[in-house]
Formats: sequence, C-alpha cells, structure tokens
Amino acid sequence: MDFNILMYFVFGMVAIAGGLVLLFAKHPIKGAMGLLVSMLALAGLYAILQAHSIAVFQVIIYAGAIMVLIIYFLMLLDIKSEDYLKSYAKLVWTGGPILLLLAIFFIYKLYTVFKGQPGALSDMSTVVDPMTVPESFGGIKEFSTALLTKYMFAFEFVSTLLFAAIVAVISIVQLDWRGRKND
Amino acid sequence: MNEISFNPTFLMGEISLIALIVILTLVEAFQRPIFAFFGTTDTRELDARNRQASRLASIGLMFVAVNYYIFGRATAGEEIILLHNSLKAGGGMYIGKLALMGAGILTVLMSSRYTLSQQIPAMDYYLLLCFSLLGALTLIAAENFLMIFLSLEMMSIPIYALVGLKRLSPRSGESAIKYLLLGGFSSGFLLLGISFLYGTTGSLVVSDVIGRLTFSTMDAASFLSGLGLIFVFIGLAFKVSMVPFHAWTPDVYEGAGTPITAFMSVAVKLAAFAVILKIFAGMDSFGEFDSVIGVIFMFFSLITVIYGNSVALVQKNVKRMLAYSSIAHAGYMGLALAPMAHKIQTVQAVLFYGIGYIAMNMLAFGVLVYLTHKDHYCETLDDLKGIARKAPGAAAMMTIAMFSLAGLPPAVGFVGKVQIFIQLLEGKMYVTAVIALLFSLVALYFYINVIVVMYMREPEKEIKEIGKQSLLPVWLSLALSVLVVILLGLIPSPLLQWSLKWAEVLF
Amino acid sequence: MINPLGDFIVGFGGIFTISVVLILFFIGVATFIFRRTLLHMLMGVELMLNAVNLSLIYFSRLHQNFDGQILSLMIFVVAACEVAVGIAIIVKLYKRTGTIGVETYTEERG
Amino acid sequence: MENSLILFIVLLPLVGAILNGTVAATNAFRKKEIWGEKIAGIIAFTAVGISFLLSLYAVFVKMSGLEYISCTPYEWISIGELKVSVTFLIDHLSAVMLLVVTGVSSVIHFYSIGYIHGDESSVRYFSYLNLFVFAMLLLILGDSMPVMFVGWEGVGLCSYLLIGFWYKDDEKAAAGKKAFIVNRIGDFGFLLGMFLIFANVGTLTISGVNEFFHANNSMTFFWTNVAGICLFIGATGKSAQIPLYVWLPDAMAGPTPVSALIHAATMVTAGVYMVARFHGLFLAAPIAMNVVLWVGAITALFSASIALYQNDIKKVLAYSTVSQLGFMFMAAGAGAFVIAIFHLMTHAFFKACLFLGSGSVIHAMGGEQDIRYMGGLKQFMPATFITFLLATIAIAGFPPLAGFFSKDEILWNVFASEHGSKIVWFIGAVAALFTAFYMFRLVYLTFYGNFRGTREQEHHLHESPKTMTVPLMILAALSVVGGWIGIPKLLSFGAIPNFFHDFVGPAVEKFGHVHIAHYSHAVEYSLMALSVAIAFAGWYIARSMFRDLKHKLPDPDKYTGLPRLLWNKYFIDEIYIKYIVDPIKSLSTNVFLNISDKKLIDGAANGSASGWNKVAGIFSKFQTGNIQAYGFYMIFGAAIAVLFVLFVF
Amino acid sequence: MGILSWTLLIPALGAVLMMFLPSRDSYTEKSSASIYGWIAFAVSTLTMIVSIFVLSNFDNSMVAYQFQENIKWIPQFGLNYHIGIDGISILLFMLTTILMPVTVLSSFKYIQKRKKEYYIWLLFLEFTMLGAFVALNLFIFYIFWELMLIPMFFLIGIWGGTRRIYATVKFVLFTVVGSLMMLAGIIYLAILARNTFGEFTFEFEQLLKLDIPVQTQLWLFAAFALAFAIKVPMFPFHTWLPDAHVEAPTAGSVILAGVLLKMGCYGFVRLGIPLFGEAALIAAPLMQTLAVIGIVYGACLALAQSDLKKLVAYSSISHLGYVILGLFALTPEAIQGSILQMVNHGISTGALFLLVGMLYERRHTREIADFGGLAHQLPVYATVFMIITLSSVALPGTNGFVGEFLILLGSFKAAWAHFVMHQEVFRLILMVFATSGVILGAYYMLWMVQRVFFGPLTNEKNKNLKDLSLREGLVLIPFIIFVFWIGLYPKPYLSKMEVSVNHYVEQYQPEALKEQLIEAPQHTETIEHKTEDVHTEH
Repeated sequence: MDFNILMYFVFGMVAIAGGLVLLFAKHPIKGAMGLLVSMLALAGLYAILQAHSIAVFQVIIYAGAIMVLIIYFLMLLDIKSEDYLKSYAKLVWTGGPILLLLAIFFIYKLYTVFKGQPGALSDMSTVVDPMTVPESFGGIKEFSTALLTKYMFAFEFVSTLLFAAIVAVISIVQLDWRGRKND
Repeated sequence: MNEISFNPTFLMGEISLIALIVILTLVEAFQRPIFAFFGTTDTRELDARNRQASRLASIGLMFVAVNYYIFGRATAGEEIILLHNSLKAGGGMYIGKLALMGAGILTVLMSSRYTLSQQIPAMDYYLLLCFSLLGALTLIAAENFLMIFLSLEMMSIPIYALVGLKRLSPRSGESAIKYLLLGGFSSGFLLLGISFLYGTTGSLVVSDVIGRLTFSTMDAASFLSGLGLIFVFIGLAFKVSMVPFHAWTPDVYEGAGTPITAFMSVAVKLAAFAVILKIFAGMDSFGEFDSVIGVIFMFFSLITVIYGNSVALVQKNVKRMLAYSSIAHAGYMGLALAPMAHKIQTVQAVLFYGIGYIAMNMLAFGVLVYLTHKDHYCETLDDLKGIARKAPGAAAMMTIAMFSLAGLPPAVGFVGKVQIFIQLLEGKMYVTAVIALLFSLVALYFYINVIVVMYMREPEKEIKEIGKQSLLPVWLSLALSVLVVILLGLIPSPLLQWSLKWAEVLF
Repeated sequence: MINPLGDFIVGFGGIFTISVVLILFFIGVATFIFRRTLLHMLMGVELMLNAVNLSLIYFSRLHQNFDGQILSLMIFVVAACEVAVGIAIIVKLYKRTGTIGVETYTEERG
Repeated sequence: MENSLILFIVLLPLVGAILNGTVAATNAFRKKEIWGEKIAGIIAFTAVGISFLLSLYAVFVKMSGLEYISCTPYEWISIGELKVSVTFLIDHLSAVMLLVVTGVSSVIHFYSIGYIHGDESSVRYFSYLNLFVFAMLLLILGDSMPVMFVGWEGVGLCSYLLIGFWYKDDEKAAAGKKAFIVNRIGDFGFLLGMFLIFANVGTLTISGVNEFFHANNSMTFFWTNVAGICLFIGATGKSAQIPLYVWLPDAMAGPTPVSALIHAATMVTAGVYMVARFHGLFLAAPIAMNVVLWVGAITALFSASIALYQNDIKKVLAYSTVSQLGFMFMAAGAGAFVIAIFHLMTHAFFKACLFLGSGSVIHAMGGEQDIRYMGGLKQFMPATFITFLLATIAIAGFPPLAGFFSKDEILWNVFASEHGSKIVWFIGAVAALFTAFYMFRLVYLTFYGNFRGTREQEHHLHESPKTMTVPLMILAALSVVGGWIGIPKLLSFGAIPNFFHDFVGPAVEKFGHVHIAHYSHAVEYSLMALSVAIAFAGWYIARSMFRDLKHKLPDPDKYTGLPRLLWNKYFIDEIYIKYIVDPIKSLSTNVFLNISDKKLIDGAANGSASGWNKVAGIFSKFQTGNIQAYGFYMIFGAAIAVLFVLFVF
Repeated sequence: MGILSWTLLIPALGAVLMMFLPSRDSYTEKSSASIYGWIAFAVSTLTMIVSIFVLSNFDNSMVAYQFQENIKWIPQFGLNYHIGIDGISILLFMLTTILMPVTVLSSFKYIQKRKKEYYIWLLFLEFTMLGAFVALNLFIFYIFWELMLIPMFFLIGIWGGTRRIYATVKFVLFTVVGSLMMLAGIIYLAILARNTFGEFTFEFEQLLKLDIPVQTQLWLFAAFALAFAIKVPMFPFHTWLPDAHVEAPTAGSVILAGVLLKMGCYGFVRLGIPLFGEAALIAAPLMQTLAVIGIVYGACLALAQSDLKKLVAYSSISHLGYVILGLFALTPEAIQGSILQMVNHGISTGALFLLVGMLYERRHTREIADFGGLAHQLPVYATVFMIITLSSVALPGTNGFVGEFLILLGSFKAAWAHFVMHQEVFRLILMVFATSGVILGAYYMLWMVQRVFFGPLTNEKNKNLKDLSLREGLVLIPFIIFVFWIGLYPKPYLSKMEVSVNHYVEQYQPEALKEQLIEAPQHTETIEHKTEDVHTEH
C-alpha cells in the first residue's frame, strides 16, 4: 500500500480521534487539544489531497490562530472543574441514541449507495480524467491566481467582514450589562 | 444577460454603503480628537454622541438610498453578472435592495430614540447595522455559493454583536450568544450542503449548480446532491426561522433591542428568502427530486405556520409574540414554494410578501420603540394596556400593523397572503391551504388581542407621558411604514411589477 | 503528470473521506449538543466547519478546480471572525455570571 | 264592478281607530286629555254606525239584482303569477256577514259608551274596537286569501288587545296572549292551506279557488282534503273548535262588550264564514267536510257539557258560544252552508244580547261574575232580565225565536244530508238539550231566587243606563225576529219565502250542491218536534233544579267524578300546559339553551379555542431557552428532512 | 366619478375628516361635546340624500347593473374597482343609508365616552357596508366584507357592555373563519377563470360564465356558504350573535341586525347561488333544513331568554332563517320575499334594538324580570314597541307579513313542485316546520311584551321612568312609517327588484322546477278567465 494512502487513513482516523477527545474529554483544555490534533490531522489530509496552501493555512490560521485564541481564553477564564464539565447535557439520553442511529444510518446509506455504483465519484467529476492531476494543482501560485482574479471580490469582501468583526468585538468588549431593576 | 467584470453603477448601493461605513468609522475614530481640539467636552457625553451618530447615520443611509435610487434606476433595465459570477445585479433586484435599504433607514430612524433610552454606544451600533445591511444587499445579489455564504455571515456577524449591544439588559448577552452559537451551527449545515453540491457539480455558481443537478436517475450523485440541497435548505431555514430551526428566534428577539429585532425580522428574512428562492424555486426543476423538496417545504412550512401561530397565542411579551408571528410568516412564505411549480409567480408572491412584511413589521416594532422610553419599557401586553389613551396615533398605527399582519384587507399583508394562496391553490394543495387559513385565524386572535389590550383594557398603572426625546425620527419611520403598508395594500400594482422583475432576476 | 493517488482518491478514498467528513461533522454536532459549556459548543462548531473544509478540499481535488479551496479559506476567516465575536461575548457573560455553563443562559424561554 | 262605496265602509272604522288611537297615546303621554271617553265613544260609534248605514245602502240598493259588487283600491302584491289585489267584494254571502258585523258592532259600540264609562283608557278602548271592526270587514270583504288573512290576523290582534285591555292584571294580559297564540296555531293551518292551494291553483282569489275545485280539480283527492283540513285548522283556531277552543273561555277576561262583539257575534264566526266561503273547495273534499262535521259535533257536545257546571256567568256563555259554533260547523260540515250562516247570524243576535246582558249584570254587581253569588236580579234590573230571557229562549231553540229555526235546520241537515250522519245528529240533539239546560240554569241562578251576594253589592244593584239597555233591547228584538227571514219552506208551507236562503243560497251553492236525502215530511216534522221537545226538556230540568234555589250551590272544589271533570273543563288546559307548553319551554331552556347552545355549539367553539390554547402552552414548553435543546431541534428537523431524502434511495 | 362612488366616498371622507378634528372630549370623562355626533349625522344624512338620488334615477325595468363604474385597480389580479347596483341590492343599499342617520341620532345619549372615535367608526362602517352592497368584483366584495369587521370590532369592544371583549373577539373570530374559507374559494375561482379565459379575473360577470364541474362547485359552495352562514347567522354557527348583540352598544346592535346580518343573505343571493348554481341546488335541501332549524331553534331559544336584547338577538336568527329558506327556494315570490324580508328585518329588529337601548338608557338593565307593567308608565314607548313587535311577529298589514308570506308561499310552491316531480315529501315537511315558526314567533314576542309591559307596575325603580323624548321619537318615526308602508303597499319595493329577480330566477332556477312551475300559470290563466266569467253581472 502506498504510504500516502496509509497516511490518508491514519490522518483520517487521527482526525476522528481528536474529535472524539473533544467530545469526551472532561477538561476543556484537553478537548481543545483534541480539536487541535484533529485540525493538524486534517491539514495532513489536505496536503495529501494536494491542497498545499490550504494545508499551510490550516496549520497557521486554524491550529495556530483560532485554537490558540480559544485555548488562551480557556486559560484566561480559569475554569474550575465544575459540574458542567464532567457530565453531559440531559439531552444526551434521548439525543445521543438518535444522533448515533442517524449517523450510522446515514453512513450505512452512503455506503450502500456508493457500493451500488462503484464509479460514482469519478462520474461525478467534471474533469476528463479525475485520476490524473497536474502536479502544480494546489500550488500556492495557482491558488493565489484564482483567489486574486476570479475571487477577488470575495477576497475584498471578506476583508470587510473582518473589519465588521473587529467593530463587533470592540463594541461588545466596551459593553457593561447592568441589571435592569425589573429584571 | 451580460457578463462583465466590473461596472460600478451596478454596485452603486453597496459602494455608497461602504463609503458611508468608512465615513462613519472615520468620524468615530477622529471624533474625540477633533472635539477635544476645539475644547468642547459636552460631546463626550453619550447622549450627545448618540444623537450625533444617529443623525449622521440616518442622513447617510438616506443618501445611500437616494444615491442608489437615482443611479440604480438606470440599472433596472438590464441584469448583468458581475465579478466572475460573484454577484448578479440590475433588473428588479433594484427594488429588493431599495426595500432592504428602506428597512435599514427605518431601523436607523427608530434607533435614534432607542439608543438614547437604552444607552447603547451609538456609533458602533450604526456601523454594525450598516455592515449587516451590506451583507443583506450582497446576499440577495450573490450569484455563487461562496458569496452567499460570505454575505450571510456578513449579515449575521454584526447582528450577533448588535443583539448583545443592549447595555441595560443582561439578557441581551444571552441572546447574543444564543444567536451566535446557533448561527454558527446552522452555518455548518449550510456549508456541508454547499460542499456536497459543489462535490456533485464541481461549481459554486448557483445557476451552474442548479443546472447541472440531475435527478433523473437516482444515483450516488443524486444522493449527495439531494443531501446537499437539504442541508442548504436547513441552513437557510434557520435564518428565516422555520420550525424546527426557529428556536432561537423568540429568545433573540426578546433579548435584542427592539430596532434590531425589527431589522432582523425583516431584512434577514427577506434576504434569506431571496436565496431560498434563487436555489429552490428556479426555472430549472429538480426533476424527480422536486416532489421531495416540495414535501419538505410543505411539511416544514406547515408546522412553522402551526407552531408559530399557536405559541404566539400564549405570549405575554409583545416582542416574543411578534417573534412567533414572524416565524409563522416565514411559514406562509415557505408554503408558496410547496407546490414546487418553478413559476415566476411563485417567486414574485414570496418577494412581494417579504417586502410587504418589511413595512408592516417595521411598523409594529416601530410603535414599540415609540412607546419605549427611559421610564417605560414597552414590551409586554400589560405595558400596552390602555395605551390608546395616551398615544392614540401610535395605537392606531399598531392597529394597522396588526391588521396587516393578520392579513385583513386592505393592508399589504392581505395582498401578500392572497398571492401565497393563489400559489397554493394553483398547486392543488387544498388541504394545506385550508390548514394554513385556519391558522391564520388563530393568528388573528393574538393580533387582535393586542388591539383589544390597547383600546379596550384599562391600564393597571398610570401611564407616564411619552417622552419627547428624539420623537421626530421615530415619527418619521412610523409615518413612512404606515404609508407603505396602506399604499401597498391599496395600490399594489407597482410593487407587483417590481417583484416580478426581481423574480426574473432570481431565476 | 500522473498522480499515484488518483485511483484511490476517486475510489474508496472518496467514500472514506466523505465518511470522515460526516463522522467529524456528527462529532461536532454531538459536542455542540451534549457538552455543557459555551466554549465546547464553540469548538463543536469549529469541528463541524473543519469537516466541511475537508469535504470541500476533497471535492476540489476531485474536480480539480480551486473553488472549494477558496471557499474553505473563506471559512477559515469567517470561523475566525465568529470565534472572535463569540469569545468576546462569552468572556463578557463569564464576567457577569462567573460561569460558562450553558444552562445558566436559559432566562429567555417560553 | 268598481264601487268605492265599499272603501268607505271599510275605512271609516280605521279612521276612527287611528283618530282615537293617536289621541289615546297622546293622552297617556301628556297625562292630560285631548278628548275623553265621550267624544271617543261618539267618534267610534259614528264611524261604525255610518259604516253600517252604508252597508245597508250597499247591500240593498247598490247590489240589488247584482250578484256582487266589488272595489279594488290597489294591487297589494304582484309577483309573477301571484297577484294579490286588495279587492273588497260584497256578494250575497259577505253581505250577510257585513250587515251582521256592522250592525252588531254599532249596537255594541253604543253599549260600550255606557259600559266603559269611567275607565281611564276608554279612548284606547274605542280605538281598538274600531280597529277590530276594520279588521273584521277586511276579513269578510277581502276577495283573496291574503287579504282575508290580513283581516283574519287583524281580528286576532284586536282580540288580543281587547282581552288584555286591562293589562295591569297579569291574568288578563296572559289571556290575551293565549288567545293570540292559539289563534296563531290556527293561522298556521290556514297559511299552509293557502300555500297548498296556491301551489296547485296558482291563484289566491277566493272565487278562483272555488272555481278550480269545482271545475277542474287537478289536485289529488288526498291533497284536496289536506288543503281543506288545513283551512279548517285555521277555522278551529278562530272559531274556537276542538282542539283550539281553549282560548275562548279565557278571553272572557276582556270587557264584556268585547266578549259580546268579538267572542260571540263576529270574530269567532269567521271560521264558519271561511268554510262557507270556500265551499267550492270543501265540497270537493268530502273527508275534510267530515272532519268539519265531526269536530263541530264533538265541540258542540263537549263544550256544552262543560258549560253545565260552570259558575262564571261569562264562562257559561263562552262555552255556550263554543258549543254554538260547533253547531255551525256541523251545518257547514253537512254541506248546509246557508244554514251555518243563518245560525251564525241568529247566534250573533242572541249571543251578543246574552253577553251584553251579562255585562249589564256584572256592571250592576260591581264586577262579580260568579252566579253563585247572584240571584233574584230580575226585580232590580227588569230590562236586562227580559232581554236576557228572550235571548235565552232563542238560544235554547224555542220556536219561533231565532235560535229555533237555525238550530232545527242544522239538525235536520245533519240528519239528512249526504255529508251528514245520524250519530252526529244525535250528538247535536244532546248538545241542544244541554244548551237549553245550562242556559236556563244561568237564568234561574242569576235572576230568580234570592240575592246571594254581599249586602254592599245588593245595595248597589241597579238597572244599567240607557246606553246599555237600548242595545240589549235591539238585540233581544233581533233574537226574536231575526229567525223569521229564514223560515224553512216546510214550516211556512211555502207561504213565506225563505228570504235568507234565497239571498245567500246562490252565493254558497254556486260551486256545488249537497244533496239532501229524501225523507218524508213526517220525518222532518217529527224531528222538528223532537228538537222543540229537547228545548223544553232542558228548560224543565233546569227549572226544577234551580227555580227556587234553597240550598247553597255546592263548592266546586268538592266535586267528584264527572262533575269534577266537567267543572275542571276535562283538564284540557292543564293537559295542554303540561304536555305541550311546558315541554316546549323546558326543551328550550334545558336542552336548546343550556345544552345545545351553551354546551355543544358554544362549548365546541370556546372549547376548541381554549383547547388549542392548551396545546399552544404545551408547544411553548419546547422553548426551554437552552441552546443545546435548540440545536437538538435543528438536528431533529434535519433528520426528518434527511429521512425524506434517504427514503427516496 | 359616479354618484354611486360618491355614496361610498362621503362617509369615508367624513370619517377621515373627523379623524383630523381636534379631540374635544377627554378620554373618559363624560362631556357634552356632541359636535362629532352632529357631524356624523350630517355626513350620513348627506349620504342618504345622495342615495335617494340613486334611487330616484334607478330604472326598475333594467336587468343590468346600473350606475356602473369600472376602473382598473390591480391589473395583475384582474381586480377592478367595479361597482354597480341592481334590483337585488338597491333595497339593502337604501336600507343602509337610511338606517345610518337614525342610528347616529340614537347614539347621542348612549355614547358618553370617546365620542370622536365612535362616530368615525360608525361612518367607516357605513362606507364598508355600502361598498359590499355595490361591489361587482368579487375581490372588492371580499375587501369590503372583511373591512366591515373592523369598525364593528371596535364598536362592540370599546363601547359595549361588561363582556364586550369576549363578545367582540368571538364575533371577529367566528366571522373570519368563514370569510377565510371564502377567500380560498374566491382565489380558486380566479384561478379557474385564468385557466379558462387566460387571465385572472374577479369580475362577477366573468366568473358567472365559468363552467365548473359539480364536484368542485360543491366544495366552493361549501366555502362560500360557510362564510355567509356564519354571517347570517344560520344554525349552528349562530352563537356569536347573541353575545355580540347583547354587548354591543345600541347603534352597533341596530347596524348589526339591520345591515350586517343581511350581508350573509346577500352573499347567498348575489354569489352563492349564481356562481355555483348546480351545487346550490344540490345543497338547497340542506340549506333549507338548516334555515328551518334556525327558525324553530332560534324561536325556542328566544323563548328561553331572560334578557331583552338576547331575546331579540335570537329572534333575528329565527327571522333570518326565513330569508335563507326563501332564497334557496328559487322562485320569484320567495326570492323577492327574502330580499324584502331582509329589509323588514332591518327595520323591525333594528327598531327593537333601538327601543331596548332606550329602555337600557333609562334603567341600565335589560333583564325582563326587572320590568313589568311599563305600559302604564311609558304609554307611547309601549305603543311603538307594540307596533314593532307586531311587525316582528309578521302580523298582516305590517312589513313583516309581506316578507314572510312571500317567502313561505314561494318556498312552498317550490317544495310542492319538487313533490310533484320526485314525490319528495321532505321539503313539504320542512315547510310545515317553517310555517310553525309563526306560532313560536308570536309566542316569545308576546310573552316578552306581556312580561315587560303588562301586569302591575311593581318595581319601584320603574315608577319614575320618562317616556320617549322628541329625539327618540324622531328616531323611531321612520321605522313606524316603513313598517306600515311596506306592510300595506309593498309595491314600490317589490317593483324595484321585480325585473332583476325575475331575470335571476330565469337563470338559476333548475330546469325541471321551471317546467313544473310554468305549467301552473297557463293553467291559472284559464281559471282567471273563468272566474271573470263567473263574476259577470246577472
């Protein structure tokens, strides 16, 4: 088996494992770590899928910036081990099985559908031969070209969005919620 | 339809709005130094700054609207696709954008009083409002899923903050976090759906995607794209608050400042519905999958109508009641899609309804804003008791709003409802239509209950005088919306034509 | 250029990827629904978005265009914005009530 | 045949009524009189009097030689084939009625002037009285069923108003209401009959209807009879026949002249008149005829038997009236319409006289009506006594007074007519016996023996004023001679023409003739003798029992057996109340109002509202405020949506 | 703008103008500022005068709608402002305009708070009612139909009695249940029209040309009939009526009984039967049955009431049962009778409500038990009450009789024709029950009169009551005039609608019935001739 394929499975499993850590770990820091692992594993998957730039961004932005932000605030808030960290919402007794069953059914259905139609994914593809791919695909140059020509507006727009988020954060941080008398 | 790279006239609304945002930011940034330079200290008081900000914002937004009204009119004739399939512009979208701007202006107008009485930091508030409006504008123009997603977030993220901006109420924060978390959650669904659609068609452009989806043979691709459509529907259904994706609505509406509630309930809803229409109601049918989509629309819209109208019955808080009513209205709009007829009239009906809904809901919330001042927080039905005595004008407007929301002639709500039922009956969905009608009867009960409370009950405690603070803008907003409600009810033809044009653009 | 993974990617790997996507997504959902802190919920959303990203990038590879990748980039940014605003609100709430347990914030109901 | 003269006959009383009515209302409003009873009485009497004179003129001058005269002021309703014009028609039948009504009315109006003296509402009284005459004239002269019906109900209204004239007394008001409602029940039949006829005949003019049934009856036998019976139900209401007679005895609550006019002489005979008027129809409906015959007979006997034990002077007369009306219906049922009308006329005379006499007695007794407390009045009020006695003799059927001729002919016709029956004849004979008995019982108890009332009453006993006695005399005279215009050929051996028969006959035999079976004259004579014997028998028994009343009359409450039954009028009123009126009331209140309206219909409406409110309350419980729950709802919704898709595959 | 539009516009403008008048009376305190009342009176009188011009220019012999105005309004829906009037609507139209000044006048004393609002709503109500009667476009009709609710809702809700809110909400909800179904029906009709003619249209005359399958017709008829039946109100949808009546202010009751209830009947005659001819024929036995149940049931309930207004309210149910009975008989007599009976009911029941209101103003109670012997104390009042009562029990000579008689006669005719055709006894039995209503009607009315006016005057409080004032007298005089005018000489009224109704019957009467009925006139004509012969002089 090709090493890449092996890694593909491994990364996939690690991503899932990381997610499970998030779901099950008692302490939020542990959970955040799990999430971080999951993200890094995903970065690996991206790399195998030839989305090199995204893989890099994943590591830098997601794992680097966002997760650090979250962990930082987790630390900042200095959350003691409290009830709500240890147990799950009461909903879990009804919601859990339903969700699990749904997921299983979902994936089972997915498999049966795709099993009945082996070449489905390659049929789906819009390129002539999806099995082949130019080496340069996913490179930073092509990616940047696409981003700054075809998706230039989106790029600009998202910058405005960031600006909006900054305003939003600032406005919230300036707030103080005083109790209303009749509350 | 032309496809050109960039033509500023077609984006005049967005551009001038961004310009306004820049101006507002600059003013906010340099305000203190400037005033300090001139040695005045008064302006640092919240009230004065609030007033200044609201004046600036409302005049600015009016300028934006006028600007777009003048320049955009030229674009109304043709429709083009801009910026590599990012946006579609021109045609009847003009009216949609104007309607959204109108909603924005009304919100800004009524906010002036509200920011004062609730001591909300005004400049941030108006900036965020403008951002959100910008998101709404691009959302209805968005031509690919990327832009849809970005605009949706652009519209939502400022609102997450705006909901939390009510300084005096701790519930405001609760609402904000509720909206944010659930909004992110729903974005997840939307994106999953988008990714599946992308996966099966290889494109993010809406028209391409819809065009390439084939459900003639139920294969794996159909399976994925079907799921994709469903998840996209869920993501958008959250925004328009259809049951059971509605649950945030009442809580957030209650906690948010009333003008924000108003804005949310109309602009977000209309924009999100525009997207739903763009994706689901287009000329290209989904083949065999149409029936599934139709059933889904019927099912969810119907339970939305039932749930919204029922729970509104037991509400004591007017804002919550209006929240449930807005849920129910989403249901009515959704019902029009249930036949999945892929007709331009369906789209027209929903758009008309949405625009009419802007006017009437703005009116209802506007009255609440009008009646809210420092000492009298007007939210519950008890607060409204006997209000017709102190504020007959406001009570009259509330009455008009309620009748319009209930769908009684000759207000705009009636014309809207008629169109919806035309769609339903043309689609031969008789039972659905009858159920929907019955529940609009239930709705009538709680709408007229408001009127009963205002006109026919005695107030429990002496009602204080309505504060004079910043009344003019609120009056202006009320007058505008009541005018629209009545005029569109009496002379709906122009709007009907415009919404038809807009519907053409959406296809 | 022949990519050695081509076969795998459009074959079983694809199904595997979609499964991973769905599993991650469901884990995210479960985290959102079952863990009782606001931050966990926020992280659950992040996991969901990550799952979507994987899906997008996989399909981007399948179709060999950049639309998916760029969308996923945009998701990064949006996620960052959301997290920023979200954490700001959470911090504010924490300062007021001293807890990030989600059950605290159920004052609005009915 | 336009003759606007008739218009005056009809409208004069109306004018009087309106004039007096307006004044009455104004008087009451201003608590000050514009004019009082004198002027009111004169106006009323003049109006009716002129009307009577005009009637005489119309009948004897204008109509001489003509079959009818008529007058159509305007068309009332005209829709498609339904053309109802207000046509007044005086033919030989209505002429008799016209004269009787206006004549007796004028007399009674005159009498009323004295009688009502001192009552604060006398103006109103005269207004009602005039209005009644107007309505009665409409009834008589109207040439189409609806116009007739206007009068028909109009007299009912006036009867209602006049019975309840002293409305401050609850019982009297109730009696008025009862009269109206029972009449309405009859009208219900009349209406149905009218509709049935119209649906088949297509016209409502009386002559048209008669002609239809006479000439080309396209109605089936069954429905013809149904129509007849329906109309007869109307007649039973108005003319107080079984089962709708109950109102008439109660109607005695009204002022006595009213009883005389309305409840003896005119209104109550409307039913008989109507049957005679529709003889074309009735002759075509033998079963209906039989019903008329039998109902009449049974009523005659039944109410006569009740009258045997009544102690109220007016009640006795009332039951007697019912009984006499029964006789008229017997005649009508036997097809002897002429005789029915003849008896109607004579009865009008003597019964009006009796009532007025009783009014005079009551007047003298200061309102006392119970004959147990009377007695020996003949020396106090001779005029009243004599007139009363004459009328009694007339009603008892002693020849040659009016009653004899008419009653005897009725019995004969019942005996001999093809529609008649021997059993009915027998019933009639028994009723006649009873009649003679109770009438003389009345006379003896009232006028003979010693006075049994209080001293105070005795002190006040006096003859009535002239305004009252003169009408009595007139009526008494008529009771005596009234029958002579209709002496049967058999009695006069053909010497004297039977004026009455000749006059009315053509009008009521136009549409068919009833065959009288041929019996030998001997049979006829012997029957006549028998009826005279019956009258004498009645008189004799009464005389022997009540001539010199030594012992006190027994207390009616102690009656047992048959007397108790008769004293309590067979408990018919009680039965009606218990089995008809009360059930309707309790059905309305308990079932319709409380159960069906409040519980079922309103309960369903309000219940669904409040029920749905409860459901909404449950719905709103879902809104827990917990974000995670909300997230779960989304998942749940998503699951449903996805399942829709998954099941496609 | 045509004269008909003016009749609509004057009250509407009056209401709008009054809105801008300064509010002189403070909100709750009693004040004598009745300037609003006089303005409203002037406006409604002006409307009446204009409407009399309409009446005087009305051509009795024309089948078509007169004074038509047709202006495009919403072309997308084929919605035109199309109004006009014909023999069927003119009487109701006139009834409305004539009743209105009277009710305004009657409110002067009754209404002591929020006068300005009150008269605004009253004028607005007039506008909507007139609009509904003249509408020739289904959509316009529906708009007016719904609009009518709003003023009534306020009139009952603000100026009503103690349970006014319950009553008014019930009124609105009940009415809207039906009208929503009607809306669905209307839309469906428009869709059918579009499928047939290619474009949406709500024009009556266009819609009449539709050829609708019977099954569909039945559904549509059910939808429309529900709306109308609730408004009439027919059994079993009547329970809102007593509540609304009892709680409404006098003027509200008068308008409600006088005009609003007629809307339902008018709906049947104008829309229900013409649009869905076959369905109406199929449903006719059912409708007639319900009508007859209504007659008897309403009368029985009236019998059980202890409140004067409730009694009158239930009597309305009974009376309107006759109207429906007549409408579905589809004979000219019955339909003319029904329309006339609508007017009659407006007059007599309207007057009864006025009278009860006047009594209420004096005594502040409506319990029958509180009264007794009033005839002595209030002779004129009692006289007027008696006259109106008699009109209500359909005494011949009053207006009530002409209507009821024609209805019963016409219905019986139809029932008989059915019997002859199909040996169907059912309708005949119905007719028997319907006719029995005259007994019950007399019973409850007269019983009430007895309890209120007759007997000894025992209650101390009743001993100081004042008789009618001049204003009250003026209010009542028109009613009395109409009672006798219509009762004695109904021809002017009947002739107004004769041509229209004949045309109507010509179109919608079932063929079989028509054949059955045509026989009769020929047949009678011969009779007529014969009777003429008989009448000749000897």
